Amino acid sequence: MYKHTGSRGSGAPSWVLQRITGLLLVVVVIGHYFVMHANPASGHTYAAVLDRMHQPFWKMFDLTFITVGLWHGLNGTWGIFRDYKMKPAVSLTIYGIIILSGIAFWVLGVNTILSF
Amino acid sequence: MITHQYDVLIVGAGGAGLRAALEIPEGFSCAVLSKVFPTRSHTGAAQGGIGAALGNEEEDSWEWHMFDTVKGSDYLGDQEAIEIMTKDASRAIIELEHMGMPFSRTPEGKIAQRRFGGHTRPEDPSDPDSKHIAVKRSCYSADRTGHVMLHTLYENCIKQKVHFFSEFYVTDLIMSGNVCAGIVAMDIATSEVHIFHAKAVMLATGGYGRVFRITSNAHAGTGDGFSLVYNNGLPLQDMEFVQFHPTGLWKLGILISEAARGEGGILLNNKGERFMERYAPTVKDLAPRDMVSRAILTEIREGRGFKGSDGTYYVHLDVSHLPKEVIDDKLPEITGFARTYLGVEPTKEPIPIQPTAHYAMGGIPTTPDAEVTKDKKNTKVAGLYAAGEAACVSVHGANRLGTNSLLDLIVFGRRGGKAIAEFIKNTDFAPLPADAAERTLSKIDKVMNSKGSEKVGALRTELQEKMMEKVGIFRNESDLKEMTSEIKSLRERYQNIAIDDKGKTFNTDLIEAIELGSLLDTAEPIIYGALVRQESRGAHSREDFPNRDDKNWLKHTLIFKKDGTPKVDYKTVSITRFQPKERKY
Amino acid sequence: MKVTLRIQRYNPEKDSEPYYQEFVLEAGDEKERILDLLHQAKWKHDGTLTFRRSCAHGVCGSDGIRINGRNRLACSTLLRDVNYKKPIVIEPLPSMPIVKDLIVDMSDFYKKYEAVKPYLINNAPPPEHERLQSNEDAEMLFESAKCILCACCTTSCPSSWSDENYIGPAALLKAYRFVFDTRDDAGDERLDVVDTPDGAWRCHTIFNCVEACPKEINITWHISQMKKRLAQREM
Amino acid sequence: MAYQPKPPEGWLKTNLRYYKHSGSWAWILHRITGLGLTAYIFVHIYALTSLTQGPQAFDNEMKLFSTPVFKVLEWLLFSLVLFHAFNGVRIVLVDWASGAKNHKKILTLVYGLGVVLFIGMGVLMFREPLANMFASIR
Ligand SMILES: Cc1cc2nc3c(=O)[nH]c(=O)nc-3n(C[C@H](O)[C@H](O)[C@H](O)COP(=O)(O)OP(=O)(O)OC[C@H]3O[C@@H](n4cnc5c(N)ncnc54)[C@H](O)[C@@H]3O)c2cc1C
Ligand code: HEM
Ligand code: SF4
Ligand code: F3S
Ligand code: FES
Repeated sequence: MYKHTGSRGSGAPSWVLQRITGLLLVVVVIGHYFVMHANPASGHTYAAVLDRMHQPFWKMFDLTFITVGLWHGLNGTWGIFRDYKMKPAVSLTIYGIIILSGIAFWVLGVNTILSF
Repeated sequence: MITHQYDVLIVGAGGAGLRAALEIPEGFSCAVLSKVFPTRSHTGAAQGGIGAALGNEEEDSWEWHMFDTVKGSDYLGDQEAIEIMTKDASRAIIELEHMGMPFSRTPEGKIAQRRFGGHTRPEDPSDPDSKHIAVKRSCYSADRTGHVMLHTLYENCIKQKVHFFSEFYVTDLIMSGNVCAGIVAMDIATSEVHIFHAKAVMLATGGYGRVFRITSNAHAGTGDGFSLVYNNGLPLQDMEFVQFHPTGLWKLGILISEAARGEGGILLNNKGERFMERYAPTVKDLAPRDMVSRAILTEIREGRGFKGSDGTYYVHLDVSHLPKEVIDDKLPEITGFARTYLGVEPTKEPIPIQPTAHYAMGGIPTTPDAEVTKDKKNTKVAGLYAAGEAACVSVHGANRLGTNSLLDLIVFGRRGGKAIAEFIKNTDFAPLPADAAERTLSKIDKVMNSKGSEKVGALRTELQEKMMEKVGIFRNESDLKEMTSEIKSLRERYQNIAIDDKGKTFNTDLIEAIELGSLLDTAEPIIYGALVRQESRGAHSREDFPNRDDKNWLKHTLIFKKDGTPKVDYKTVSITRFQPKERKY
Repeated sequence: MKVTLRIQRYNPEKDSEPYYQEFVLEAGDEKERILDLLHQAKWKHDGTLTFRRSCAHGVCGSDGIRINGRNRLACSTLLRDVNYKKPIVIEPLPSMPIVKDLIVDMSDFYKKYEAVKPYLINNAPPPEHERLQSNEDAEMLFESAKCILCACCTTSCPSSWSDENYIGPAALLKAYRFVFDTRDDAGDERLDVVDTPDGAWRCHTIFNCVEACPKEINITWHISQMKKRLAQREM
Repeated sequence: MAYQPKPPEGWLKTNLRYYKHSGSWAWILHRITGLGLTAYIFVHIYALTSLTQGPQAFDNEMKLFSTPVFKVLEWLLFSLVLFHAFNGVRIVLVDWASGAKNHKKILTLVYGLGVVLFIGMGVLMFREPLANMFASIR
């Protein structure tokens, strides 16, 4: 039975951000791919990676990737879960897992990048 | 059995019913019953437009509109009512606009208008007797005027919180002496019979197109309202006047609106001639519908039609010479029909068309306030109202002009609503007879338990085909006489009908059986009216009496059922401003 | 020409589960409507076959059903639009409660329609004449005003399959119809209704609705205009 | 009520049985690739923590990732990225521009561009083995 749920629980900000982060990611992810994987040596050897890790530009680049990528991916995932009707408890748990894992992996990644 | 009580009951959620419902003031209970969900009513099929002398595009006046309507009606329309309608038209359209109806617009942002069959103005406005030429009087919304009007009215009903009983089939009127005390209806979803007790009942049940084989009407257009009245001993007026619209899609009857000709489309025979030039030299293809339909049939009879794959005939409606923008912007829907159903590309080739049963000029006799009357002295039936195509006010007389029906709905729907609002203030509920639902219950019972051999579908097809053949565009005495005995035998066979579905849930088999009863009830007065009227007037064309006969026949017919057989009476026509003249275009 | 309809049947008074029944029917040519064939099945073979219909030419919206897996109107789908060499599968609209055979309970659909306040709200006293509106502004509404409430769109939308509370494309289209009407004053009030996770934001531009709409309305475009309006309002 | 409405079919069953056109496929693929990429980002972040454990640990790990199997997987992963990225742009165009009026054309573009870049990347990634192969043929 249809029930009108909530009023103006605006989804606008997350919807706009999902799109902006997506557009950012086009540059970031495809750029990342070309730099890291097009040439095996530049992505797969410690020296080459370390060299880039010391440059502020690439530091920023990687930080952006991690932050924006995680946010976009997890917000997208949460969006998927929201599509399926669940009991509030279940949906709260999933929301919790998403947020916690997001923070945990963000810290992990930032720690890696900033340790150089 | 469930009994409800409402101050007002409106049967039918088409344009007329919904417009009336909007007039019931707060504080009074009102319910609208409809056998289909309200927006599925057939008003939604109207395409071309709604007439009013707004004068947004060309100089116009309600008096010219009135003249056209009177002339179009072949002088059988009641001029008092026609005056009311055409005078009120502009206000009514503007009211629709204020309700939110999305109209097409002129460059200045006013409601756009276009030409339509039979709507004219004097070429020289200072001289009303000068030659009449086509005028832009039809207000429209592309070619979906009825659709947006129906939706706008329904939307306003939601806004006003009107109560709907959707998919309820009304089976009977409850008469308490000369007073209507309510109705009996069946909830289609459960087959349960409900009694609705009311102070006032309005019938706005639409037309009966499905009496004929080729029709532009919906499957739901089975004339239930006519049958309700007829079976309660009340008269039906001018039933012989059946409008055949000239341009139905060949074989299917789906309507190609007059708007196609209003925008410049022309009719062609198999010689490529624009034959309407011969039948109506001034307005040509925009002559009134009865004339164009007869012209098409005459062309076909004289061998100038096209023969189709199944042996039936058609002529061509050509819009291919019109600019593509006109076709796309102003006629998208109807050209779409040609594409979808016949596989014809109207921008390139002509559309095969044939006349199609379209509109009931006759119906339940009412006053201009939609009060149902029961005899030639216009004695009112207290508490009973009718409006829309089911009613006969009569503004359309012997032939309706395009765009005048939608206008009829909103003008007389509103007036009826207002009259009801006044009536219920000082009226109490009439007592409910104990056996109110008896007839309905026994009818349902009989159909459900019958072991007869007749099938609904077959019997209906037989009726439709015979009506088409013998009571169609051209009629004559021998055909009609034959039809009177034919209808008797069809009625007898109907008593022997049986259905497959014995369930209670959404039993459309049962509904169709009851609807067939309505079709038979409606066909009878059509046939009798056509038989008694020994003249040709408007849509009624007798081969044996080819001329109009004002001396004997400038009067309405009233047909009653008495002791099971139809009886005829007559009523005078109100003539106020325009004396009958020969009808030439 | 013989064609076979494979029709999903369900009678709540007898059956616990829907099942399929095949009808072998006689079709004149490939311009025959599916509705004509359903009628043939009902009138000549089995009177208990139940479906809604009225206008028979795609203007009333009664006969939305699923034909060979997609939502369409029985009266606007001709034989030549489907592969009639194989049995044509006829089912009720998906994800709706089945009342009987091809008839579904539409009350939820109508409730969603009513939820968006589908009527013009303008509290200013009306002028004596029509409210002026440019033809361009009027035409902005025409496509959305074509809707016949057949529910083909909403019941084809994957978002509505997984969440019955999703207001659905038809209601969103109706909201557009009034939000973008220059004569309407209730923009905010109505936008609030669709500005929820169950409202416009649940549309993932899947286009099933557009694909299904028999009136060829580009519903997704209309929803996108509304999303933009909602986003602008929020920023 | 005399009838018992049947509850709706499960959403998954309905999804599987409903007719699919290019737009529905795009949505399904976008979902799957989105989830896939999200999962991959987690793996990726975790894998790269080895960087902090010094060259030994990292190079050890990279040995695994440099095997032909993983390189091909890496390449295939790129197809997910390409589809999701370009289709993402398509969604943005649909929502923000009037892309809804041309969504099918844009989708063709998405696939076209994706295939071109995918092959391009393949050539870049495998240019050495490819060169060797061509050399041996010649
Ligand atoms: C294809 C077509 C095009 C047309 N174009 C135009 C045009 O351009 N301009 C114009 O002016 N006119 C036009 N007309 C004529 C006009 O549309 C109709 O005459 C008019 O809409 C009838 O409206 P109504 O309200 O009387 O009835 P309808 O709209 O037919 O509604 C009848 C209502 O009664 C209900 N009902 C019937 N029987 C029962 C029952 N037993 N129990 C319960 N409910 C019942 C139905 O459910 C329905 O709600 C056109 C007609 C057709 C068919
Ligand atoms: C490369 C450029 C990218 C663009 C342009 C992009 C764009 C988008 C857009 C617009 C959406 C919203 C879809 C919707 O609301 O229906 C989306 C959803 C999603 N994205 Fe991305 N994205 C990109 C990269 C990524 C990456 C790298 C990941 C993984 C980390 C990712 C994971 C997701 C997920 C899980 C969803 C949810 C899918 C859904 O709702 O069906 N995206 N993306
Ligand atoms: S938008 Fe199209 S598919 Fe949806 S209800 Fe309206 S007409 Fe039917
Ligand atoms: S199918 Fe559904 S997700 Fe949006 S584009 Fe149509 S409403
Ligand atoms: S019967 Fe009216 S839309 Fe099909």
